[in-house]
Amino acid sequence: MKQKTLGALLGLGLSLGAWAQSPVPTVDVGAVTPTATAVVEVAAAAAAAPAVTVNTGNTAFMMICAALVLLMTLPGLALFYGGLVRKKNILSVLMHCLAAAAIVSVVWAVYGFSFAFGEGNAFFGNTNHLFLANTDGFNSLFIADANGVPAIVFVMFQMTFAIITPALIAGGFAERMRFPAFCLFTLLWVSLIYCPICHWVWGAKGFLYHGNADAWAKALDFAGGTVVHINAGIAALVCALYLGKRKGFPNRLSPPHNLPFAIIGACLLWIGWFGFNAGSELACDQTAANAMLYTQVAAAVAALVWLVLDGIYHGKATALGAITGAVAGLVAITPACGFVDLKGSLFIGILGAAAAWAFVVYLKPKLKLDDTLDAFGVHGVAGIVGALLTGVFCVATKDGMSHFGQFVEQLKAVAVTIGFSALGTWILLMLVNCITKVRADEREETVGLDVSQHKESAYTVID
Amino acid sequence: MKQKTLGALLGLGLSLGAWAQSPVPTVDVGAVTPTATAVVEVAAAAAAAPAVTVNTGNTAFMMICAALVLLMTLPGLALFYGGLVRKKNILSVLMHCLAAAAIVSVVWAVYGFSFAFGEGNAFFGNTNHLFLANTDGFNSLFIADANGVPAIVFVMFQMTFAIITPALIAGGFAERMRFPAFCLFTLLWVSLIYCPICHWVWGAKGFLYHGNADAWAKALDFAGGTVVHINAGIAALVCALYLGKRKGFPNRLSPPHNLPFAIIGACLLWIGWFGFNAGSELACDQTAANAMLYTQVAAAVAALVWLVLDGIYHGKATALGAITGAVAGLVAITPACGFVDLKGSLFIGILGAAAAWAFVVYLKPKLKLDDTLDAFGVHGVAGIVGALLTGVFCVATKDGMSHFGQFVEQLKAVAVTIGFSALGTWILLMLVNCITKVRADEREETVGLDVSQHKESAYTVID
Amino acid sequence: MKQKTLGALLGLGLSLGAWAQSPVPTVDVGAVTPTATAVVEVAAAAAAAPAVTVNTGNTAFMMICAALVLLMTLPGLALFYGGLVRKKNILSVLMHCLAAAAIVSVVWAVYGFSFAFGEGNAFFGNTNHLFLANTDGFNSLFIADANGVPAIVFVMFQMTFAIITPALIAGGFAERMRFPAFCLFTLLWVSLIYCPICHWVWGAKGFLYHGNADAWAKALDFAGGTVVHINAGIAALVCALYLGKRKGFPNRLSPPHNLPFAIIGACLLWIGWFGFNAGSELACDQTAANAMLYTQVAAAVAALVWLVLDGIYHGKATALGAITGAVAGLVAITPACGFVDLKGSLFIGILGAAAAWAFVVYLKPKLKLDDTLDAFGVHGVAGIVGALLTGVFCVATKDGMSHFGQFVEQLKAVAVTIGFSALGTWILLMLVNCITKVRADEREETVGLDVSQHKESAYTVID
Amino acid sequence: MKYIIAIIQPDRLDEVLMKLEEKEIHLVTVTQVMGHGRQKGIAEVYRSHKEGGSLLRKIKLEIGVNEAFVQPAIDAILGGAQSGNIGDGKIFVLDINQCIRIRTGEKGNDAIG
Amino acid sequence: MKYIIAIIQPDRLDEVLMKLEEKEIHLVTVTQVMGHGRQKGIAEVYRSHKEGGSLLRKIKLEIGVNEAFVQPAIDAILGGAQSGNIGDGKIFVLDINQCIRIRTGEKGNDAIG
Amino acid sequence: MKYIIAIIQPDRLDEVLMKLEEKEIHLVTVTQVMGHGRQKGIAEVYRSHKEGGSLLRKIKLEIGVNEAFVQPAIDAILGGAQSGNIGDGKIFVLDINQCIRIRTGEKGNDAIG
Ligand SMILES: Nc1ncnc2c1ncn2[C@@H]1O[C@H](COP(=O)(O)OP(=O)(O)O)[C@@H](O)[C@H]1O
Ligand SMILES: Nc1ncnc2c1ncn2[C@@H]1O[C@H](COP(=O)(O)OP(=O)(O)O)[C@@H](O)[C@H]1O
Ligand SMILES: Nc1ncnc2c1ncn2[C@@H]1O[C@H](COP(=O)(O)OP(=O)(O)O)[C@@H](O)[C@H]1O
Repeated sequence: MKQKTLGALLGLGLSLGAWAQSPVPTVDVGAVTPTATAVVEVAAAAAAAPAVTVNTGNTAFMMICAALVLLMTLPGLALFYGGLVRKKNILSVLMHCLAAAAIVSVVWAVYGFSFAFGEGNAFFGNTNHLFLANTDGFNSLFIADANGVPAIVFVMFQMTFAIITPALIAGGFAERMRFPAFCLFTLLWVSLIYCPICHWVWGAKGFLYHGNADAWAKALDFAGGTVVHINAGIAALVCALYLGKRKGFPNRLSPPHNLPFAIIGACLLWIGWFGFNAGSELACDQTAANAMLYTQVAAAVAALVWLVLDGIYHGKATALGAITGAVAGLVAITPACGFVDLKGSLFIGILGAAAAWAFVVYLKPKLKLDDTLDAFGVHGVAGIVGALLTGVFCVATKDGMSHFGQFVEQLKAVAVTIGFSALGTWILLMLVNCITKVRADEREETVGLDVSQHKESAYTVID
Repeated sequence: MKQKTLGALLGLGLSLGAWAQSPVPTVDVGAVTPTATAVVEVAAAAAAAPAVTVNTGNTAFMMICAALVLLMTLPGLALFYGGLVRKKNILSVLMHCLAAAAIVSVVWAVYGFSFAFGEGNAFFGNTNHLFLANTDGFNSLFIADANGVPAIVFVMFQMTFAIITPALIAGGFAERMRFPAFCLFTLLWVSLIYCPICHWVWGAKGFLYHGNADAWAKALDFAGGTVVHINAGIAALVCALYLGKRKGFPNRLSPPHNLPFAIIGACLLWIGWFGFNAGSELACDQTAANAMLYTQVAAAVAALVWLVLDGIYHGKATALGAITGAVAGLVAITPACGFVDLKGSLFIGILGAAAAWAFVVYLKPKLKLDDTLDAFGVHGVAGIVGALLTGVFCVATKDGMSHFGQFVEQLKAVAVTIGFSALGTWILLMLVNCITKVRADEREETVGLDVSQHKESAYTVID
Repeated sequence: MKQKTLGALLGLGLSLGAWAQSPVPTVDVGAVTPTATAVVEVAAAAAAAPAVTVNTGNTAFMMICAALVLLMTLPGLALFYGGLVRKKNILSVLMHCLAAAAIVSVVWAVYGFSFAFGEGNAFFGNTNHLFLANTDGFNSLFIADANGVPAIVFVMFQMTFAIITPALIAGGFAERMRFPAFCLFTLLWVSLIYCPICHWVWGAKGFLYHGNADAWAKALDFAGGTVVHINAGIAALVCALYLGKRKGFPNRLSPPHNLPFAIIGACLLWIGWFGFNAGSELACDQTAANAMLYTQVAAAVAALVWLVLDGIYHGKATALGAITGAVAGLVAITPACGFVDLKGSLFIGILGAAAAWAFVVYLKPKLKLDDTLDAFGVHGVAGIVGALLTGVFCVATKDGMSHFGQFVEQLKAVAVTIGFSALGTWILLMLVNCITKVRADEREETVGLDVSQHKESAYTVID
Repeated sequence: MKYIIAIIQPDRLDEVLMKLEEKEIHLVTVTQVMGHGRQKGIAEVYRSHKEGGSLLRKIKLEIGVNEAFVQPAIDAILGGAQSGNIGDGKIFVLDINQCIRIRTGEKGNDAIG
Repeated sequence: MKYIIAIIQPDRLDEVLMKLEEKEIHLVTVTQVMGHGRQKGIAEVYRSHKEGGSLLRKIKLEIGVNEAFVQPAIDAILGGAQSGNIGDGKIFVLDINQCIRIRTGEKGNDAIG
Repeated sequence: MKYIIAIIQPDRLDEVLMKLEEKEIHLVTVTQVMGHGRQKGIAEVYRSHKEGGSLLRKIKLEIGVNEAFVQPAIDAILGGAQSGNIGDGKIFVLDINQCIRIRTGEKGNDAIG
């Protein structure tokens, strides 16, 4: 009898151990009662084990992923944007990324993380983690915990998301926003727009978090389609509208001053995106692996779609089109990469790129909208398409609801994000404008923001 | 008695477990015979363990390595090549890398992987993995399996190899190939040349795979000397010959338009190569570690060799020489890095660079060969040298055959690769040329491929 | 009785196992004498286990970190420096990084590692590891060992540190040193200055190594504040003084020829620094995670400090200021990142940047010192501030000495490093100058080092 | 025949070219130049190093025209480039004593247009 | 003394310089310029934004010569740059009334060569 | 009015501009050019490909001045640019027959300065 139980117990311990890769203790149950105490102690220890041990594989993976996501902003996005503006404005664009990284990093450590991921309630985080209090060792609040990843790694990983989001918005107001206004805007925006939305979608009690049993909308957002891309895309659109057109738009625009820079940037975005998407699994497992492959496939097929559409519409496949398509595909697959299969990733890549192309190349000129670097056209449009299609192509819907039901959940989350981001951004811009002028004056814009905002020129003419 | 065997069994289980980092079960051997069954069960479980568990360390390593290899192409190789051409052609070169990445990624997921790694026979893969069928979880077909690395990670890792190979060929036809022809050529070449050779050299039943007991040639190719570098180098040579010289060659050539770009590209190739070489171990172990160090040493010594030869021949050590030498060294060590020791890596680096230098700097001008970016001179020549020397410097030959015997095996694999790649590439070029003109006409070449093929200019002149 | 010991033994084994993540064997001590032998065998195996097993997570982490640190030099530092010089000198600066990487890699493998990390005595290493002898598998000499990281990975990781240090010095003599002299200087400097200091601070028996019970100064230097940054900064200062001012200094200086390059470089330095600082833990654990986060926070706050000071002093926040500040913060946190908490990292970042700013922007012009790229101003000054503040903000002092006591230990290490580096560098420069002229002559300097030293131009003017 | 050299502000180029087209003046050569003038630029700073900012980006236009087109060309340039601010630039008119169209070898007044 | 200004196609530069050397004309100043002319370039596109492509890369040569060398210079330029296609460019000849060699301070005809 | 064109070594620019300022000549247009001259550059090599190095970086100055300022301008240029080495460059003086200040439309001698 006893022996049987023993066998079972061992089998269990074994698989458990295997799963968490933590040492499996076993006890001599042959030697009966007297050791009862010892047994208990040990058993307890065993149970606790997964929680108290660092899983070096998962942790290494997450730390590298965090570095990759930071690479997306510095210098990925900086170059992707910087190469597309005029010579006289590239530094101002690079500064948008540098300053965003600097400001948000400090904000995040001081209170941002606490506001976003503090347990709090359905709408707000709390102040339990100000100055990263209660983030030593492991904290079951953050899923990473179960994977043997220290809470501080989760803080770092999420920080890189908080950095890239405001940086993305810069695409909407590039070449005409004053730097002091930018800094203030970024500070306020990340605190009052990003943190809340992040809490809603990923916070344990967030009302849009699918992991939260009593969420209002159980939306699937694997790596930040709503939190990052739709949010930033909408904010960029609002900024573009609030700031108005650049001088000479649309008749006297200049072409990108350095397309190779934009292409280098796009490539680094692509590479870094693996950290963004696969890393969002918060562990190095089958799902993370799938997410990486599907990310690659969606980016690739999206690039092809844009090339074909350019070929048909412009007569030639353009390099700028290739990278714009790839980015659109990456944006579209972001919320889906952990929930879909190969088929899904192909369709999402195709449709995301097609939608973005239709808006950017076809519709935008008619709208006379000066979204300088198409932050909305790419991140907003492809982001929305991706978020919605996640509901259509996800392999398993939440709580086995119908795909239509899931689609509706997605829709709810997207709508809330759009509404809040749009309204909030507009209010913040008005607020900032009361404190310091947001729009560069004509002379500043004419001589270029590099000289007028930073007293520097990117390149020498005479050497 | 029993006790003894038992002790042994434990010792075994222990080491086994240690080796695969899987938990080690132990059983109460105090309670004798009756539990015999239990013992068996558990032992079985123990044996099975490695196969069903993700080894997070190995998996994290392989996923990052895949990202590093993609970094080699985007933007590494793109910049290495792009910086060396004329201002008016850089975008076309960058597009070769971008389009190759996009096309091959989709091909690989749809059928390429299946053709290359499907068990099949000595010559071809099969269709078992179309659309990545049978790649969920683990698949003992792919060695990665034994290391606790999901099959899908292997698919992703190999995809990045399939991407860079056609991109490398671009060095041979840069500045004069029409883009539509390039796309078609890449599609056909990766399907009909790369996949087969990949299957021969790395497929479980490939006739050049040293791991295949009844292979025709037991050639050692750790990370792709034949599959990637010789293959691409030869194809580039054929393309250069088929397309003919550029207008104005050799008298009216322009110098590299942006050497710093080429140097950035070379540096990223160097960094990414660690993923390429160490990652080819498909696990993060002693061999992977050695491969990384030997890769570094070979690249370094090769760079020094080129600098010295340039110094002697040109009177100065050139920056372009430094990076060309480093790449030659990286190419040469690729097939060897997992099989040799420090001494071997030093010699292979030296000889690989010396051979490439002799061809590129000394021989090529005499041949009046217009291999635009020396894809053959560097990847072909150093690749062949490295592949052959692997037989000479490998620490352990296959099945303990003599080093001469191993050298012959290497020779056979190299010969087959050269023959197939050369013939196949020529045929494909003719085929493509029937469908769409391969060579840009004089006007397209004069105004530059950027404008004529993509309707874009890389840089603005007036800002 | 027995049972009690058993419980203890199990508890111990458990924690031990958890700590080293190696499988924990347990033996039936209930079943008495007969199996004694078996027990012994196994126990032995168990004890050995941690040493003989590769911890894939830690190893993967360390290998990627090594790649990241190499990325700091190639192309990070190369671009950071290269973008700041004149068009006619950029290749010479890039070559400083490329040649340093090539030369040091070979030196390190052949004898450098042995001199630096061979056990030896308090002052020198030994020759036990020439050609990497005795670095197969694991070697308890190198801490990495205990983390299941093969010794060869430690060799590779440390190699990347030895590469970047001489490359950093280039900032002091850029735009005016002859290339042959540079190569010889680098060879001698890394052998005779870097290796000894490295041995003192990190060698098991080094007289500045806090891990060495009978060290003369138990200085805390987590990731190389003294070994790398103070050392390189001082050497750069000496080089600047020895070589004298550039032609036209200070009145006819040119602005940076390509600030975007400098910014790309700074971003890659930032990313790579995670490998530098977190990797210095030699394992992927809580400390490594903290080091990464504190590195990020210090860099960010330092960038903000520089922006604010520039804003006050120059009237505008400059892009060059942002990246210079970030690098200063990264330098300052380097020795501290594994010993301090969030508060400490914030203060160190702020003070490090403030000190560097005061020297570079305010003091330097008064000194008429031509430290071309502020290698001393940034790495020297911020390095010293960081090393000293480590004693002030470290959470736990060495052997629980007072923070003042620790501060004194830090001071001693800093003083020794400064003295040895300054004296040694000066002597080497004089030595080198006897063999080959160190300073470029006026014509070489006027036409630019690219053409005069390397017979190349970085860019084409007419295309 | 006259050779008109005009230095203008970079952001006025499109305007001027448009105006010239209106006057049927299609042939212009454009060069990026730096101007040292009365207009003082914004001083630049690079760490401790200050740049005078005395050289500003300008555009130089060169137009070879027959007498009849001299005034129209000047009017077009003034029309497109005049902002009334310091830095607007200058127009210089020089004599040409021969002009050849490379394509055809034509000479003189027929060649210039 | 005459000042010859020639605008040519970029890919003709080497040819023209060679031809000038043959005529013993060694001293030339070369500038990268953009040409607005009869020749229409390929329109470029950047996402939704279309560029006229009305400015094309050209090379400008400036050569100061003595009367005796004017015709040889013109012949050399025509010889090297003429392709018969639109876009070949122009040659302008202006008068110089003084020339000084900076190195020596020499003046006039001796200084120009 | 005269149009002074000077080709000088790049590293002499600041010197020349300073000297011109001393002579109260504030208005100058600067262009980056390549010079093909007697001075032979260092031949460059790119792998197997050798570059003649026959084109060297130079700076071109253009200065429109009234007669009274011609000699001062020449002196200033010689003073700042003369090193006595091959490659120092040249000064050319051409006639201007009209000058207009775009900002104000002023003409002639008042416009030039
Ligand atoms: N006499 C001149 N010679 C050469 N270039 C001139 C001359 N006058 C003006 N320029 C060019 O025109 C630009 C504008 O000159 P500026 O003095 O600012 O214009 P304004 O005449 O409106 O005061 C100058 O930077 C210079 O490049
Ligand atoms: N009258 C002119 N003034 C200034 N530049 C001219 C003139 N005529 C031609 N050019 C230059 O020569 C280039 C070629 O002109 P284009 O009209 O194409 O040549 P073609 O005379 O063969 O028709 C133009 O782009 C322009 O830069
Ligand atoms: N006659 C000329 N026409 C055009 N450019 C000239 C002429 N003479 C000199 N230059 C320019 O001046 C530069 C210096 O010429 P070089 O012959 O080296 O000077 P030097 O007169 O001192 O021998 C040349 O590279 C060229 O750009």
